Amino acid sequence: MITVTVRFFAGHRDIVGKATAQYTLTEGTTLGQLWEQLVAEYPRLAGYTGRLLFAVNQQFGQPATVLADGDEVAFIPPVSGG
Amino acid sequence: MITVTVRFFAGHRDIVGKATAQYTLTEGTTLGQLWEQLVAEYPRLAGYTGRLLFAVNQQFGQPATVLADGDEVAFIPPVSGG
Amino acid sequence: MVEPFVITTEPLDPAPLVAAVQTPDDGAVVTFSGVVRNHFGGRPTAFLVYEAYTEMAAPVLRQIADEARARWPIGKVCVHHRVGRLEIGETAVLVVVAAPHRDAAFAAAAYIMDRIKEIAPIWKQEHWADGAAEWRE
Amino acid sequence: MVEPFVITTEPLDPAPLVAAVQTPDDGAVVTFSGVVRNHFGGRPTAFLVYEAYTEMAAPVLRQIADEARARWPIGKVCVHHRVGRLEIGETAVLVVVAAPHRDAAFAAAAYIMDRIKEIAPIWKQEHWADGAAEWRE
Repeated sequence: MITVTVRFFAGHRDIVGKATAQYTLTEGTTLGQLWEQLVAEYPRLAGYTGRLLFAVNQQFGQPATVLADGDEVAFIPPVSGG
Repeated sequence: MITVTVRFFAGHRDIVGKATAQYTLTEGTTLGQLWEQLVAEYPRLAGYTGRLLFAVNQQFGQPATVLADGDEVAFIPPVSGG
Repeated sequence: MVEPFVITTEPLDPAPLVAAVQTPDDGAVVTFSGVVRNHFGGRPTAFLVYEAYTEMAAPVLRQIADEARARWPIGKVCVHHRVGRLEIGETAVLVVVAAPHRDAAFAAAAYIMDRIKEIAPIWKQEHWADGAAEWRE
Repeated sequence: MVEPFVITTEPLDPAPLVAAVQTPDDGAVVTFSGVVRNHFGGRPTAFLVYEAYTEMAAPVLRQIADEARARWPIGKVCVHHRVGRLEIGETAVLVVVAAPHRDAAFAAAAYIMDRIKEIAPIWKQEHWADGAAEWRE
């Protein structure tokens, strides 16, 4: 098993009600699979599916990116800086 | 007869050797005709023919613009501001 | 010494950034200031709150500048983005690009702003004059 | 009170111009600074001397800003051009454009610079490092 930290921002943090959470996952879990798990836990996140950027350890990732123990994960809702 | 003031800038002033000059002209003289007169007086101006902007009283004019008594004329060599 | 890529809660001032990007090779400096407007889509705004994934956003700003540098011959770049509560008229972002020639400086600055709005992990919460609030997407 | 269209022998500072163009409707301010480079076409420059037909140049700058306003939805514009002797690294021209949206501000600022170089009665005398001097055309 691996443990990752997920950070929540903006609208996601409002839905989840916290800024970070730790998840223990089976080895080989991908970013996309972790997102599906979060949507199951917080159905209001479902509207963000397909509109996300993915990050692992502050670098952009892909849904197929395989997670490793200790990773910091972020699912980035549509950005609106500038 | 009319009298106009011609102002010389940049390379023109270097050729003519002065910043302003007064010219007494027959009525109906155009900007283009005055320029030809200047080229006759200062042959080194000839290289600017076709590369000029024309101004009368600080407004852009055309070679066909007819001059009036008291006008301030400028033949504007290629600009290079900015 | 000005850090080139910064997320900060402090008010933004372009002067030190402009000074930081200039070199004797550069004839052009383009500065973009993104300023908080008093309305959006016709609805009056009271103020904005910006939030960033700071540890990631600053490196992403650097990545975006590198993308611009791969496309146009430009010199130094600074991008500073403010977070926290911003009032109408305050500056949310500064993009400063030096280049030998102005076309590259304009193009790069515009590109950097486009990319910030596409991928920089920064979010804006609109606080409407009627008291409602929402994250802009 | 900042005059919007100015020919001056004084050093240029963008800060008061940026402040002068901002209104609560404008989300974007683009500032272009034209800076004296240390070379032109590979030949080292010592300094530049700018000259203007001042009584005409300031109104032409206003005309150019009006042309830009007819093409893009922009707010206030300031254009200040310095004349006299300028050293390497000094600012020769400042174009500052406010607009509700950044695309118009970038396009208008670039257009204004293009037009200044086409029609504004301002001239630049290059003083080369080897002592020669010539008007740039």
